[in-house]
Amino acid sequence: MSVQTTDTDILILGSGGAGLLAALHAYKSNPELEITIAVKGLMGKCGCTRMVQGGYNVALSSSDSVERHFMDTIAGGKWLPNQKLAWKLCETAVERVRELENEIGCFFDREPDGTLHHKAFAGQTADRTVHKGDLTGIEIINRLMEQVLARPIRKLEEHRALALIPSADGVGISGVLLVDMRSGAMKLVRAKAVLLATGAGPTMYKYYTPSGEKSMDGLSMALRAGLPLRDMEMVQFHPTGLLAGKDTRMTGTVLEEGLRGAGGELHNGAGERFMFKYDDRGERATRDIVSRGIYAEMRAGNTTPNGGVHISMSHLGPDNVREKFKGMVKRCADCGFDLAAGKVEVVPTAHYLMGGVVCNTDTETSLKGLFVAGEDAGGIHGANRLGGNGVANSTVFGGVAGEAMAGYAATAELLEPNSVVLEREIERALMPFNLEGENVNVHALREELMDIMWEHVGVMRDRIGLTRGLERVENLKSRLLAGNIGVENRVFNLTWHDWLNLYNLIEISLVITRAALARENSRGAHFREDFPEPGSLDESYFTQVELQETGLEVEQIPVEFNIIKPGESLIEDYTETAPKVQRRPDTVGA
Amino acid sequence: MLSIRLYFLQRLSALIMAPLVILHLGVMIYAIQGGLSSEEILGRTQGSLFWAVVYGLFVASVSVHGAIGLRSIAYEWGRIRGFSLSLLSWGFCLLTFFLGGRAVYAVVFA
Amino acid sequence: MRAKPHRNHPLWYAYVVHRISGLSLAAFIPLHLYVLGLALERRGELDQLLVWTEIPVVKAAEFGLVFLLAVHLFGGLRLMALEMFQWRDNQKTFAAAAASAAFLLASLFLLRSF
Amino acid sequence: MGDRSNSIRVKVSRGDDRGRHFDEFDVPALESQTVLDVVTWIQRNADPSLSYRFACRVGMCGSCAMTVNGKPRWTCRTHVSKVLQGDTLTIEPLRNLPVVKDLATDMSEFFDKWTSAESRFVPTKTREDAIEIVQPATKERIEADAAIECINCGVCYASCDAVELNPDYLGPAALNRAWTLQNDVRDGGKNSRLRAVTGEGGCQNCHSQQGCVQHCPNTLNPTRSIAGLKRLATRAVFKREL
Ligand SMILES: Cc1cc2nc3c(=O)[nH]c(=O)nc-3n(C[C@H](O)[C@H](O)[C@H](O)COP(=O)(O)OP(=O)(O)OC[C@H]3O[C@@H](n4cnc5c(N)ncnc54)[C@H](O)[C@@H]3O)c2cc1C
Ligand code: HEM
Ligand code: SF4
Ligand code: F3S
Ligand code: FES
Repeated sequence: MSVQTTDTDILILGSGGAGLLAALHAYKSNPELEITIAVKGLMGKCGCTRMVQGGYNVALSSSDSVERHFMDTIAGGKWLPNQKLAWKLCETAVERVRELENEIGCFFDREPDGTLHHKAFAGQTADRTVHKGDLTGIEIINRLMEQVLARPIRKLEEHRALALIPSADGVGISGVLLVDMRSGAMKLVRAKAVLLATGAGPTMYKYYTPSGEKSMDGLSMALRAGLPLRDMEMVQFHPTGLLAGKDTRMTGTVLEEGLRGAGGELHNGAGERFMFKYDDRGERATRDIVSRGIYAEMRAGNTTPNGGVHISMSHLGPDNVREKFKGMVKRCADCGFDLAAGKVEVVPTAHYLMGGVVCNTDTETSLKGLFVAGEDAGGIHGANRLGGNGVANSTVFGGVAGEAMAGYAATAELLEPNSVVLEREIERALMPFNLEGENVNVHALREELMDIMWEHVGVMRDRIGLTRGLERVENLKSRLLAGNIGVENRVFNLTWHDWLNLYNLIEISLVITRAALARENSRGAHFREDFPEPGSLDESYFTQVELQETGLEVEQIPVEFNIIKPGESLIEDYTETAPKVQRRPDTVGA
Repeated sequence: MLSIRLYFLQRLSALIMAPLVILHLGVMIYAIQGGLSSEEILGRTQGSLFWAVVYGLFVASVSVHGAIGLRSIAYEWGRIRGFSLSLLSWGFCLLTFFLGGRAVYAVVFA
Repeated sequence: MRAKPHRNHPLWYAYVVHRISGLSLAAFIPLHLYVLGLALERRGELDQLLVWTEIPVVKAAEFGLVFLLAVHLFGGLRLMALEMFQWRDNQKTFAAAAASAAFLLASLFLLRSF
Repeated sequence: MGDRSNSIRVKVSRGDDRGRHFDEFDVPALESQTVLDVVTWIQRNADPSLSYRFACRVGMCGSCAMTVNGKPRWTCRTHVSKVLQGDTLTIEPLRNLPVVKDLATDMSEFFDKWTSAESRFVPTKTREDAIEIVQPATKERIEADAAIECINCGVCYASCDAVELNPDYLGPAALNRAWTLQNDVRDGGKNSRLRAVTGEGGCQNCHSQQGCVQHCPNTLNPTRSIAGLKRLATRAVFKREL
């Protein structure tokens, strides 16, 4: 198999917040270096950073501090975060937001007096979420994209990364195997430093919020390259995803959290308002609790026609709702739903993966020359991510990675690729054309995976279900490999990419399931019905999964409390559960 | 195809023409009653500095304005580019200016 | 005539009307000036031409020309107002008003000419 | 659409700029169904070789724009019932851009023009500085905000005759973005940007057709922004700065 080979100094995979900031920082650190961004879609127009609605957490308001942001992040993460990473996140976010405003041009919303507006976000003890209306992500990513387009940075759009190729001697990374999706040609881009910033994305669930092209590619590539993944059982569900049947891509997309904050009610199939059965705060309880409440109703069969529950806003006055939630009402209306006056079916939806590749505070991984940032990186959020910490994470560590890579690439050499791995990966990528057997229906298998993960590895878990899930996913994998896709032309062949997506999703689903089986307690996003207690905080551990000769190996590694220990606090009077902040209902975001 | 200066000139000439055209149309509506004759037209205009200025300004503006307008249309609808495009607009401009100048001379001074 | 769907909205028609009227005026005005210029040498010929203006078909054509001039004038003023002043959201109303005013003016011209 | 029949006739444009034709499909009609879902259904169930582009699926990324029954639209947020004519749907790639394959266009020139309009922020401060005080009620901020939420979907670009007929014309989206920057009190690139947007393909090439306003899915108003640029340009010509 022939591959076209090109060389570059720094290769960045993905153009979300992490990828674009990395490019800008690398360029600023050393404009002499050749920087290449390869991305699965169009530059800046794919991935989840664009989809950020709520906003960006940063300790800039007078009532806030980096210490407080840090405490909230640790408490929210149920003591599992890597504290050094969490600290770096909170500390650097301050500089990063100033950079985004002052240098990149993001124009965040202001208070009437002209200072930045900070809104309240669930689970936080200060108002710290900076935003641009409820389309913060569009503002951030468009401004970043403009800056990147204006610089001599090489773009490989609609180039999908297929595999990380280690060097022949195994000491570091030599480059990345990519496919040019428009022509179907295989390309090897050799690079001194490579950034993995493909944004994970738990799209193997029946309902999911992330951008449709994301499919855990980065984590799957990292796994195959032998890198350890941590906290993989931690999948965050958002309680109110739109439910409109399995045949529409709208299903799973987020209805913003503010709807519940403003007094939106959740009703089950019988029209009963059920959330008070599960929590005193009713619909205003935290994401995980509301998700579990809804899930419990669904499992009990108290469902609406499509199998979810209803969110109802009309009692607040349709005109009032229309005015307050203009964007949401319009979005629903475009798709045929009346949010203001009617009821809309909702369901918990997979939103964010806390787990990811193990890295240090300079974004270095265990493979020399490979860096990781954004949702692909693990350890920053522990068991739960605070709303607003996602985009902070990708932009903060993207920038850090850019500088680190520029430093590294200045002295590093290009390495010879391991040709065995290269051949194997090319062969793997071409399997959907070459496998013998009946045509496989990739989509039917994807739906089956989504059902399995939702049923067995979803909002609530137990040993029996997880074990069953594991078997079923493994079985699914063998069926995926039992035939080809029946399309030969490789040019812009979405079905081929659906196959590759599914392959990666299956691999990571297995990892998630294994990690979930290994954690026999309930923390944050991970809830085990057979082990509902959180376990001793002092003996907190995180899970780490690695692919070895023998298959997936799961380890439990004690969390290092190198900044604070459970029971301690960096600030006075800190209560772990957020006090009931008096917040204006319209300022609670997604 | 259209430089910002040409754009500016087109708007400027339009602004100059607007009141002139309104005036002209007004007079025409008033004068047309019972048909037009050269006597009538010339009676009004002959030797009048006012009409000389009105028509003079109009002629100057319309030759510029029309030339720029044709330039856009020729470029976009006629796919005419480069030298031919300039030739066309200059041609229109000079021709109109010449014919207009002659007409003003005829109706005012001759 | 129906435009392609993406063009089928009032302001696109306003644009085409402005363009066609401008184009027609650009064709007619030099001719018009030429005729007036005849007054210089051959007064008689001008009168002969002016006699033409009594024929109904020619009157209708004149109506057309006045309409073109008026519609281009008002449309042009609309465009320049749009470009120069604070934005107003009722653009379609303005375009309709410009067209109606032009039609009125031209009709007045036609009525007076009988 | 009370009595919609239970299937839709869909004509889909296939091929690229070297040759295009229509393929026809019968797609089951569903209650919740966007145009993107129709395209997806075809790729999943009828013809796995169909190419198209999407990402966010909720109107944020602007990847999914296509021509639907002749009009440019974001397909992920266009409910079929809104565009159905009889029981047919004709789906083509976005106009005014080269076609990569089937329904996917090459948007490079759209973004190249964005860049050549200098539609990017030029800093006057650094990350070391405090964040600029900008009162939300000021005229400039209101003006900038009005045009800022563009998702660069290219729908306006596809609807504009000036774009179609004038290869240099920067187009509504790039100019709309430039206008937000001319109103951004923090920006330091205004002079140079004004030159960029009044160059060969500049704002003066817009004939205020307003197809862009008509079709922008985010209800933005590029005509208004372009008019603002023309105003700035006119002033600059007056002052002999241009
Ligand atoms: C609907 C929604 C709302 C959210 N709201 C908030 C919020 O309010 N606040 C907050 O803090 N966080 C929020 N998040 C989370 C946040 O958006 C993400 O955590 C963050 O943006 C991730 O950034 P990233 O750069 O790591 O990944 P992304 O922005 O997802 O970018 C990943 C990039 O990698 C590319 N890619 C993927 N696979 C490949 C491959 N194989 N080859 C090449 N390129 C590839 C993708 O196309 C994309 O360009 C939200 C997420 C969603 C989905
Ligand atoms: C009476 C006052 C007039 C006004 C206010 C006026 C106004 C305008 C304006 C604003 C435009 C620019 C349109 C655009 O760029 O989209 C224009 C274009 C044009 N005008 Fe006029 N105009 C007037 C008279 C005339 C006359 C007398 C002629 C005849 C030569 C003329 C011919 C044109 C042409 C050919 C165009 C180009 C049309 C296009 O590009 O679509 N105009 N006019
Ligand atoms: S202005 Fe509107 S139509 Fe044009 S690219 Fe932006 S969002 Fe799309
Ligand atoms: S459609 Fe085109 S002509 Fe101008 S008003 Fe919009 S850019
Ligand atoms: S898929 Fe993102 S706008 Fe339609």
